[in-house]
Amino acid sequence: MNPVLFILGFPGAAAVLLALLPDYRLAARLNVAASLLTLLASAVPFIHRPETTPFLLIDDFNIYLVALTAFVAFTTSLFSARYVLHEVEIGRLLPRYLRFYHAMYQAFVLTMLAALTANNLGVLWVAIEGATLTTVLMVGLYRTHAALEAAWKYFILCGVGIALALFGTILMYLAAEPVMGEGLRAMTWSELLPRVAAFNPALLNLAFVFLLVGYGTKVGLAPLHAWLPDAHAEGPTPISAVLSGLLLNVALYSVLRFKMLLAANPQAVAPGPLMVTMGLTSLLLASFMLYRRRDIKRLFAYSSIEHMGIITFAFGMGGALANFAGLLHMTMHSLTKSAIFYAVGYISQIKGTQRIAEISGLTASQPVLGWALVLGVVAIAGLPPFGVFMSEFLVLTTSFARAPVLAVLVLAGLLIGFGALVLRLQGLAFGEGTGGEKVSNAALLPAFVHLALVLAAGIYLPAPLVSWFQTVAKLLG
Amino acid sequence: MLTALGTGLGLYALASGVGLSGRRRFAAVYGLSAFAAAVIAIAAATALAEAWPAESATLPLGLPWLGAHLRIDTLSAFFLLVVNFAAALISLYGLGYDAHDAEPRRVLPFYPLFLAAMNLVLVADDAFVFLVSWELMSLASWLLVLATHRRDESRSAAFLYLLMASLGTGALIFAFGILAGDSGLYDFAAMRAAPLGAAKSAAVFALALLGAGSKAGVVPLHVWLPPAHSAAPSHVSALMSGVMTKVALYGLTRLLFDLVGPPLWWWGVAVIALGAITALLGVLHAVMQHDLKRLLAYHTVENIGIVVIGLGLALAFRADRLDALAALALVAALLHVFNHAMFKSLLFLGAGAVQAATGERDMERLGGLIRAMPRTALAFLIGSVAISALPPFNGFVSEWLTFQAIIEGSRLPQWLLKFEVPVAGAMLALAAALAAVCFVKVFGVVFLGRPRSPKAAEAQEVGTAMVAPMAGFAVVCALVGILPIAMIDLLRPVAALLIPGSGDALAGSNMLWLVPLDPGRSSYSGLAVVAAVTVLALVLVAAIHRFASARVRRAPAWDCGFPDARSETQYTAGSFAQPLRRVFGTTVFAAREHVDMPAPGETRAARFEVTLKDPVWEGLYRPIGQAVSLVADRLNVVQFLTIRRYLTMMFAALVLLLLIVAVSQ
Amino acid sequence: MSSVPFELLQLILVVVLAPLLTGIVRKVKARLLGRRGPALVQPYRDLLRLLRKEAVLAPSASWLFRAIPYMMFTAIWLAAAIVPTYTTGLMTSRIADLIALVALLGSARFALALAGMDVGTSFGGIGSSREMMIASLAEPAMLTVTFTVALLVHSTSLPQISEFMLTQAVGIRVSLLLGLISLTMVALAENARIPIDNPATHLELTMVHEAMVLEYSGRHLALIEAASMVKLLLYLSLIAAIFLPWGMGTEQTLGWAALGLGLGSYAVKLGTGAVLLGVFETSIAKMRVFRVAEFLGGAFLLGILAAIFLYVSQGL
Amino acid sequence: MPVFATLTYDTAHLLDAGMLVVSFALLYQRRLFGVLKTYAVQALLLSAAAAWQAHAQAAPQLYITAAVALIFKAIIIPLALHRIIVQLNIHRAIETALGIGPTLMVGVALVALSIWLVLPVTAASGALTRESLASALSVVLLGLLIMITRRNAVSQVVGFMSLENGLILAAVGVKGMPLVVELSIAFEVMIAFIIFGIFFFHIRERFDTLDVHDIDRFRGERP
Repeated sequence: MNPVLFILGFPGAAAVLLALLPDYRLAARLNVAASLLTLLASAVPFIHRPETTPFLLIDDFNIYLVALTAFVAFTTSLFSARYVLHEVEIGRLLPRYLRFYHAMYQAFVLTMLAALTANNLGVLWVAIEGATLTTVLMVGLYRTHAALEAAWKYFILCGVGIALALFGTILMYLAAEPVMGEGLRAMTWSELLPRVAAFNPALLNLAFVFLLVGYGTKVGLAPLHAWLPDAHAEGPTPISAVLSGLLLNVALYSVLRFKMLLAANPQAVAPGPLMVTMGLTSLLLASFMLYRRRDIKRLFAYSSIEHMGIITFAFGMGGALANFAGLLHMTMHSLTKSAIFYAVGYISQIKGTQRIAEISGLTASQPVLGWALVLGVVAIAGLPPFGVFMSEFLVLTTSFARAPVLAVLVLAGLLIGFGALVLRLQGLAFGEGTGGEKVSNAALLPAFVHLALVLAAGIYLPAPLVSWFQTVAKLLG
Repeated sequence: MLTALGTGLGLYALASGVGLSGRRRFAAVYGLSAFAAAVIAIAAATALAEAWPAESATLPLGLPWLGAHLRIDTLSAFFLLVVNFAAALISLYGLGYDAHDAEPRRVLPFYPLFLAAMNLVLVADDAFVFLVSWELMSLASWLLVLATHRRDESRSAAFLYLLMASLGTGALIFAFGILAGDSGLYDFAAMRAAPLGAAKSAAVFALALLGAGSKAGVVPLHVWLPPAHSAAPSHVSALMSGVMTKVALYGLTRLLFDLVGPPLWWWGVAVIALGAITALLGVLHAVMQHDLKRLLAYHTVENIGIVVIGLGLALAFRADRLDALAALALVAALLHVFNHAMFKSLLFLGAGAVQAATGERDMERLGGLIRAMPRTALAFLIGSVAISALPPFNGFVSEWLTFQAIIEGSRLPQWLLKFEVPVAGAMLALAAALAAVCFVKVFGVVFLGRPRSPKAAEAQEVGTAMVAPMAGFAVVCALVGILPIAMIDLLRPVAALLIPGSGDALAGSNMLWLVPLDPGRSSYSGLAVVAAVTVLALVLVAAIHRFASARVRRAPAWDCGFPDARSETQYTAGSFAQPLRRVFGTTVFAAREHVDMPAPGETRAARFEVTLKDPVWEGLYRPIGQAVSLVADRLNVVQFLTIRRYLTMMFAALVLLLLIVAVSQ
Repeated sequence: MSSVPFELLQLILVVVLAPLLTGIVRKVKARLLGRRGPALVQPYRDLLRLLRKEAVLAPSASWLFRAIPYMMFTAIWLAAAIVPTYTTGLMTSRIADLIALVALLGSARFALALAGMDVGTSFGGIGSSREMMIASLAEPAMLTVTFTVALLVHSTSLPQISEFMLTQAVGIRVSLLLGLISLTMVALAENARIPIDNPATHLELTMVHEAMVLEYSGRHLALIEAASMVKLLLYLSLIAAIFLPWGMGTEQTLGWAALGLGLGSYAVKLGTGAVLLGVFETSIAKMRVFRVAEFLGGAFLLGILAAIFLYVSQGL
Repeated sequence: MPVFATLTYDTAHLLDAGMLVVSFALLYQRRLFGVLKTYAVQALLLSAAAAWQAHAQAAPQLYITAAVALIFKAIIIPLALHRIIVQLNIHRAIETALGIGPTLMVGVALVALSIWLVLPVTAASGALTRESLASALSVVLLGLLIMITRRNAVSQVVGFMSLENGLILAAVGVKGMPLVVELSIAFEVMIAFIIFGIFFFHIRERFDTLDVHDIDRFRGERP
């Protein structure tokens, strides 16, 4: 049997099961168990790469993304178990909401994995749309005024984005149909790629614009980013972690799939400049926005926009090294940002606030938590020896050799954002502590595991990962 | 050599692990660090003395298709010697200083890491390893500065530091980007092999200056240095000021003399000018400063300027194929690198001892420590004389060599250089003279006179663990001042590496004589000076005590008939600096003195206040900060729009992209 | 022929002649002011008297306070011996070149300024502060003169400079004149002469050098006074060695015959210098302390101008 | 059968053009109920277009799409919205962010842009010709335009649904596009969510009724 079916089956079955299960403590454990099973299943393709079917595909591009997604989903479920129980204890969440929450969590994971493994452009779209629906509900979980507003904003903006993406998908089929003939084949990614050179380039261009704007909204590229900060800030923190750690990646993955198609058609307009522009805009906007943030989760949400901007810029620049850097950065950002959100989740629970001004001296009052935050921010800010540094190094060196002006702008954006992050980090983690209970080391294990991986990647990258990255980088043009 | 390096790095890693282990095993951390540093330093000195060939290794780490390239040539070996020799003594000092540290557990894990990162920078042989270590060095030292995180000014210093360090790293990334080209040839061997056009090499030059300069503290990139160096615990300050700035200079040397290829003559113009301005502005700042550690940090800026002048001269000479002179200037610069590492570490350790004994850094609250802390005072005095470039100590030797190179500047064919070099020489002379003023102030106010605060009056000498390293540095300062040939011998292979065809630098020198070019022209003998002065002074003392008078009577100070027992009547650091503040401060720093005199009959105290403005800060950094703030405010509106407006933004983006596609078709 | 006796002669000469030189200056000044003035040997008597007295130390004086007079005297003594007086052929002169000479004097001044700070009085501080301020401007000015000379001679070694000036047809040059003026200004400042400072005054608020050594007495004071005298001699010798080296012997002519000529011409030069100094000091008023910066700044600029003029006259 | 082929083409083209005209009518409407009725007309046209394509392409699954459009879009949604308007007592006049005149002019410009974009697409693209693609694209863009120029939540939702009509029109027009039914149903789920959301959140007048300024102050983000 195709192992992908297990990868999709575990979260699917778990979602149904959890929707029926009233005991929230058991549900939290089941959630962890299901995530673990998914993670184990996601390891199978490494051993035995499954056949490509019209609907399911595992290739060099998504094999590690599937594993990464399952991994982050698993660690987040660990974090989530502790986090939501605390929320119930302090009465912020009702147990009956948790039933819904856990079911939606698994449903969300299902949509993410489905989007990654989809070989069919239509299925991809449906999965992304499903991801929107599931997360909207979770963003609004607290039922506060602000949470509902954030959920609504998220829903409307992403709804429009999804609609535009569908139009792009239709246009893509339209472009494919004369060459591929009618039927499923013309929507099957693995069939399209070898023959895309013969497609009508004008249609491809048009399709790509809609897909870029559509899925780009989910990626959080400026000026389509408006939903992202509030959705991260107002929902439960595990959701912020998976939004940043998974959803943004998957949305970007979708854009990249289409970029590969364009890259393989010599007559199509190079998608590079469009992506470079949007990436740069996101980076610069987000880096300035970081300075005026007063909410700790919104701060890191803007940092996600910034990093999505960098990644998009890297892919926009293209070339083997920049694409490699983009892929690496996707992975690193996913791990690091979710780790940061784990820490931030505990911080806001302990301090009872998300306001930056009311938190200080964490390394003094909660050393382990404080240092976890320091490490996370140091990693995300692009300081070595963490992996983000490697990707930023590659992006900057290669782009400076080709387009110095753009590279200088990127560096300016990076430095401005860096300044804001360090400034806030110093306020949060250093200075006089303000008390509060301590967090056990075990609770922070997921964060430290993520950071250890990011650290390891900055020093040594395993050969298979590198060769996958290089294959994909070549395809991305 | 590589074995020694590996051992050293391993020990550093071990020490860092011990520091991380939570419990306070400071003896292990500093002991291991000192041992590791000693191992590497001895190996490096041997490698230089016996002219070992360059060694290299490639590890399967870092960029996967490249690996981590390491290489030790004579330049690396020399800097390894500087870094690790100083680090070994400073680590020993750490054994004693740990007890005086406010939060030692914030120092212990990062201290060995910092040392290891500096070592790695020096042996890196590809751009990635170089930059990782470079930035790791910033990261570790940032965390070390934050060891005093409870003080607001430490945090702001740390912030500015890390930001400037990252700016520098960014510039270096670009520099390597040009050197490596589009294809990603990041190893140094490939960079050396690939010739660059004039425009590209000029860009690398500018970026290298920006990148390494910001780390070294070259004006106008120096603003972070004094606050950051002074905020850290004192032994870390010594490392940052005495050692880390040298690593930055290594970066500059490696890029400009090795990787980028033959220099153009105008590089020399730029570098010499920057060096001269840095030296002068640094020392002027220092004169106005009354915080002991900050003052020392400003002197670091000055000394970096002196080294940079030397490097600039070497570049100019090399561009004009005056290789022997280039070697002289380079040796002068590198010797000053070593010397500054010695005396600046010594001075910071002394400042640390003072701080440990009195809890004070403000000079206006110190005084008379020579009686309570005689050993520290003697060591600090030697450091002060050395940094003031006065014979017979080491600082003088390297500045003297720099002057010799400056005098030969008339051989340069370009008009601009002909005029610039003497002017730079004059500025260097002014800087050296002002440094002497400054250190009369420092030593006179801190160690001489009478205590200005109860804490200063109750001070006690620090322990041997802290005094011994200071004594070690002091001995080196004296030895190199008296027998500079010992260091010159080690520097010759470096000059031969970087300036091929220069022959044997300072060939005429020997144990007695230091001869820059040929024996007839100029010479200096530290040994003769010391011997003559010592013999004459001893003869004099003996003669006077024997034949004239040896009697001594203690009596109250005369003070022109107005003796006042209160220590407040002494001259303070502020009053000492007043003449120079009048002369230079009003124009350079817009210094203003405000006297707030109470009206007759009022009982409140009069107040005297001096305000200074850093022209670089006011003219460059403040506007940038304001601009960022303004843009952030303007853009922040985007966070508070309605959904309809966000949709409009989306719509606009879509239409814009469609238009782009339409136009491009 | 061994040079050792000549080296020793040089060493003793500078110490022995120095008080006499001061005596001459004082005599000339007194005569010009219409007084008879002290005898020419009065400085010797003063020094001997001081040497025999006990030294009075303030309670707060440290060991440095007692050590410094010896150290600075010997440093200045050595420096004076380095400057060629009657011959250029001495090994002593090679110990330090012009730059090192300036630095050696700098060390001596550094020590003395520390001594001024040691007791912890307000006057000591004033003296040290002002002395160092003046020095910080005078030293660079002197080094710019050095550059000018070095650009011409391609050496900073004093014997070589003197020989160059003796043997080459240097001619009268604008830059050398500017250098001479600059060096003279520096010499006035460094020796605490009018118009910078008045060595004879004890008017508290205007004194510089005297304020610094206010706490010294007995043998220590004697050494400091003697050092000042040697320093005056040093500067006159220096001006003579650089700009008026006529009559000096060289290494080849080292012997008794050349000694006579060398010593004779040296004595004439010193005497003339002393008389000129006396005349100059009586004809000018002391300036305010903060005018000193402008005065020495002028010297500094003259030094730079001299260097630049040299390029102009050499046609680059 | 060239005549029949022309008929197929002409009918499809007519329906496409009709939808575009209705989009303009939506832009022009000032009354909320009028908007609903106009939307229902557009949905009817869509249903007819889908049915015609099902017939022409001999693709029976498109009949499902047509039926969904007919039942859900043309009947249920307008009725539901009508009910919401009455129940929540929503203001019936439409507030525009941009005058009707300028809006129409922008609409024309968008249609021009669509045509300009589609020009390079050759006629060889099978069933959907240049003109049809241009009209679908125009309908999509006009739908977006409605969303951003209307302040009323209901009319914005209608704009969104009109946008979706454009999508479905494009989808059914493409020869042999698989999954059309699934996709359109997935989309309907989203539409249903939105309408449910309006009801649930009691959004009376605008999306912005959840007063953004208040919320930002509450969040502590306002400076």
